[in-house]
Amino acid sequence: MSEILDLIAGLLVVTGCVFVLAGGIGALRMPDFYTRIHGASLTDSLGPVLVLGGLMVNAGLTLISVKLAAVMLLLMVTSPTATYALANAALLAGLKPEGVEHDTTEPEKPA
Amino acid sequence: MNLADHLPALQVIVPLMTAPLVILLRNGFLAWLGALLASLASFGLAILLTVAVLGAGVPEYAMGGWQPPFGISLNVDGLSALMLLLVTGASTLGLAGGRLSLRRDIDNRRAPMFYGAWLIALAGLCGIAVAGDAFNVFVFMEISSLATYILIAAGRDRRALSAVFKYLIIGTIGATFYLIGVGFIYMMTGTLNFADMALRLADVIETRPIIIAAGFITIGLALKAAVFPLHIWLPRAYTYAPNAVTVFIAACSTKVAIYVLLRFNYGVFHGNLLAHSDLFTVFIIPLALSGILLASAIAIYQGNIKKMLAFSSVAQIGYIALAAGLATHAGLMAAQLHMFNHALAKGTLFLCVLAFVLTTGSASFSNLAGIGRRMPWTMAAFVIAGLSLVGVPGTAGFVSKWYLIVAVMGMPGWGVPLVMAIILSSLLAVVYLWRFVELAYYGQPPDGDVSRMEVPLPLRTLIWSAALANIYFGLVPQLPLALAESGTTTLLGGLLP
Amino acid sequence: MTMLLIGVFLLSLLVITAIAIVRSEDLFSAVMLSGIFSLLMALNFFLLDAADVALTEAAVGAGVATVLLLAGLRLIPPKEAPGRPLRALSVTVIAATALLMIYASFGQPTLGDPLAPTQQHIAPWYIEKTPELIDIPNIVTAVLSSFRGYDTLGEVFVVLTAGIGVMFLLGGGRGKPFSRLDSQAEQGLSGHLIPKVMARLLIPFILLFALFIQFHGEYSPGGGFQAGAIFVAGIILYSLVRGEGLALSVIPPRALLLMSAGGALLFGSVGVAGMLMGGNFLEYSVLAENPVIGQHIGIIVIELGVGLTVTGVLLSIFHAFAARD
Amino acid sequence: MLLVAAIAILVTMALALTRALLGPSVYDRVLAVNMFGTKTVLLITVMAFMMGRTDFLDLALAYALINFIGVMAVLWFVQESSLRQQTQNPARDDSGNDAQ
Amino acid sequence: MKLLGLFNYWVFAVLLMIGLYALISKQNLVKKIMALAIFQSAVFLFFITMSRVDEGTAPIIQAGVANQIFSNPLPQVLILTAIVVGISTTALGLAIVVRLHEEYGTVEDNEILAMDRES
Repeated sequence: MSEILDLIAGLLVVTGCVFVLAGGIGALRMPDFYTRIHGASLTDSLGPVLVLGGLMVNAGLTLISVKLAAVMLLLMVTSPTATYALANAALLAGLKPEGVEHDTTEPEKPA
Repeated sequence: MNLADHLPALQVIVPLMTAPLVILLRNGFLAWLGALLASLASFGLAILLTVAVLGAGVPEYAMGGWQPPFGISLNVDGLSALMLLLVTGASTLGLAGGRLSLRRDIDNRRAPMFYGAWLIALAGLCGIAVAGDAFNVFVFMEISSLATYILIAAGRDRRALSAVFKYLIIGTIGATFYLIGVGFIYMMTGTLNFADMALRLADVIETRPIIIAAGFITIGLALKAAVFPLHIWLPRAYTYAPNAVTVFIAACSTKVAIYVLLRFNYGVFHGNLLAHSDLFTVFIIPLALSGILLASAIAIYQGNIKKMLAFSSVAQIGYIALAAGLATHAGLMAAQLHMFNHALAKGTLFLCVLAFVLTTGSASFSNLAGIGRRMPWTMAAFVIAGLSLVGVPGTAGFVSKWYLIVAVMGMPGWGVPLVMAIILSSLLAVVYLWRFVELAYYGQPPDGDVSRMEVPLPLRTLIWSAALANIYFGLVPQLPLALAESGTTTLLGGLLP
Repeated sequence: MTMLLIGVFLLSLLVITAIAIVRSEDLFSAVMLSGIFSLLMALNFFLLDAADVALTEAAVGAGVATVLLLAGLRLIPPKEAPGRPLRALSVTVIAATALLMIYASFGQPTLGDPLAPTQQHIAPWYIEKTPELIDIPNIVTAVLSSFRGYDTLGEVFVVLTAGIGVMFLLGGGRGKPFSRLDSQAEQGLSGHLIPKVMARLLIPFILLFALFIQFHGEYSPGGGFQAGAIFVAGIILYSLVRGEGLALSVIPPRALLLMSAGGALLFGSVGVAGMLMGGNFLEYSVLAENPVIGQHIGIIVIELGVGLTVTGVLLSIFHAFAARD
Repeated sequence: MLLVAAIAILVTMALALTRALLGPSVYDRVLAVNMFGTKTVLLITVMAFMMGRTDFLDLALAYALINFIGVMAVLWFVQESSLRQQTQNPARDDSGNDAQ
Repeated sequence: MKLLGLFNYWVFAVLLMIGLYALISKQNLVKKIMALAIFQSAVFLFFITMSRVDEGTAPIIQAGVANQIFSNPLPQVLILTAIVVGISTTALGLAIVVRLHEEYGTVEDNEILAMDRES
């Protein structure tokens, strides 16, 4: 039984890590702000949930799990809110998505 | 509860605890009165402590009942008592004499904040003087520095703000350097208590971190003390601060940094670091000498009396550093006496300047021409304090100059050139003071008006008592001598071979 | 070993961030990077087994300092003027000092050396005696509020002084600068529905959490200062989404001043009480029949004082900046 | 398992930091800071498990809260400063773009 | 291993000097304040590095766990105080910068200096 739980926990954590990494790569490699926020925000919700879920499975039904659940809940609430507000602010301030005004190129690399 | 046992703690907590009460007041006059009473009370406590030090001595005070080195201790010896007298005296002088001037500088609404900051600065400086713990010194150094920034920023001129920003940056760098030095010592000894540190340093002496620590502490505190060439923040800060604030900080804030430097270099390092006294001497004496000469020379070219006196302060700090750098008994005596006497003279001078500005409205030379004829009493006091600054026999300044020359003569090989330098710089002091005195007595007032316009009698009395103190301590220097003797004994105490 | 390598990686990121802060010409970016810098610093503290410090650094550096810098940045030009060329002398001096310090480091005990003097003297006494003399699990809190309570008193007064200074300089707390509170610009984020709803959901939770940190500080990382900072963060969130005026009507400036001064006085009066009851200043053991109980009482009360002062001062400072135009 | 997670999070942090350094717009930086904050919370959790001090999960909670408030403050600042710029010179509205 | 054990101290030295360099060379006053924060953070790192001990854990006694080794609480206490001092200095400095901007209309050190010289 405990091996199965460990396996599930490991699987959840590793899957979560894949999402987390994907989000990081997305935020770095995507061509403009809106695609970047798309890449970062979705994985920012799923990745932590999976990782924390894996840790909860690992910890079993204890106070630790309750705390982990609180962290998870908080992240699930705050992360999308922040993303929404950020995208909204960017749009209101007049930041245009790439390709609307000009063609898709890599953002210029600073020195 | 026996009050006498708690004197060291009360010295700090009386002004500290009055400050939150003062900021809650809504009336500028009441806030001033509260601050003055607290300041007077701590002056009284300082006198009681001095009496105790000269008598049976003051036992170590363990904060929270935890014995050092686990808890924080307060230690009071002759040197601390000297500093406490200076700090509380200058604060009382500034507050008592500054009422009229401060009422102009600070509007009634913000006055409680100002006086609260004043008391916190006072408590911070007292806290440094009694602290027996290296980190505690840092905390109280920051308390007094932050409060001093507020006091200076209260100046009416907008240049006060740019001056205080520079002071804030340099002061924080200095304090952080000090903290790094304390960190290195802690790393090698595991303790923060001064006495314990001195004992445990013996095992790890001459290791690289300790040498680095000595460097950081010396530079950090030299920044705070405005030892030449790290003085760049001082002249502007003194010049643009409110006049009453200048009376307070010019007399004591840099001295407290020198006090900590002495504590470290003699109480902690000396006798441990074998080559330390030589290193210290070689490092500090050229700086001190160039400071004395250059700052005195620069003072000659100032067109603002406050700025002139500020540069003179840089030069005087040079004297103190020079005397302390000699690392001899006579040198330390001279350094402590000069701290006391210079604070007395500078406090009086700035108090006179406060009176001048109160009646004429500006501290520039052009505006003060002929002031000697319009304010003869104040100007006479100014001349007395000026003579003390130069070191004329019969004044307090002479005593410390005399000790300084005796100490310098004891230096093999260096004696004569150093004495020449001291005499030269005293002549420079005569020159820059004479420039002002001449202008004050023979200059033509800007509007041609030569009628009398003295400041009110209470302020005049205060100025004159300060001026007479300069003469009194010149003729009867027993008190500062006894304190300096006691301080020197603890500084060198037993650690010198 | 793993932890050591993670530490090395985090520290390298820290250095890169520091260089980026110095190089960036846009002050806003520099503030953002400062936030990252603080988070990295806090992670390092956590890794170095300093949970209390990690919590404080996160609450202060990433939270309060960022908000303060932003509130200040709002009032000044956001760009740095093009810098002058580097001065060779200062660069040389600084590089030489860094090399000297690295050279000196070879005489130092390495990270985690159990034989280092710091681990041999004094610290073992605290660790050994805390359960017996003070009897609380968090040794950091024990040292902070009892063994070195005098330093903490000083710390409270440093905070109070900063508050006095900002109120003195910006005239905050009373009168004029608060007159513009109803204007459009001060309405904060109230135009955004989702953040507003979410913030209103979270604020009670944040305030409760702050109270938990305040009163659980003897058992877990935390204490008055951290609690105050988190409490302030909650109120700041409120004033961000609801506008300055409403937040101020919740806690008027005069009350903030009373809190700031009252907290410091509370701390001091515990010390004086120790004196009146026959002990030394800040000696809590004499506050009750049983010295350990006395210590508990003293620690709880002074932590409360710290929390009050920190909350009052940080809020006053934030309002003084935010209400300025 | 925990080690893998820690390494993945550390790499992601480095990537987010790179984004914060590159910019180019203000919003990219805010995005990076937000990401960085979330990853910090995760890393604290994972490290608490690695050290065996799961009682420090409170810290993760505090970090999550502070991160949220930080992002909100940033948005408030951005909004307010763009509002200011618009009232000062209504012609410009590319205030968000500060490509280096 | 020995070298890695000193890495923290090197980072401390480098951060300290980055901060000091920025303090000297940067003209913008807000930048100076940020540099001051970096400068102070370096010292925090220095002290906390001293507090760690191998096989140790944070100095909070866990119920029911015996024979724990704790890291040194004293530097942590000192740094808690120092962090508070740091934020206080930042706040006060920032308030001065805001007032300077109101009085001079700029926050560049050299421009303020030039205006001071004129008056």
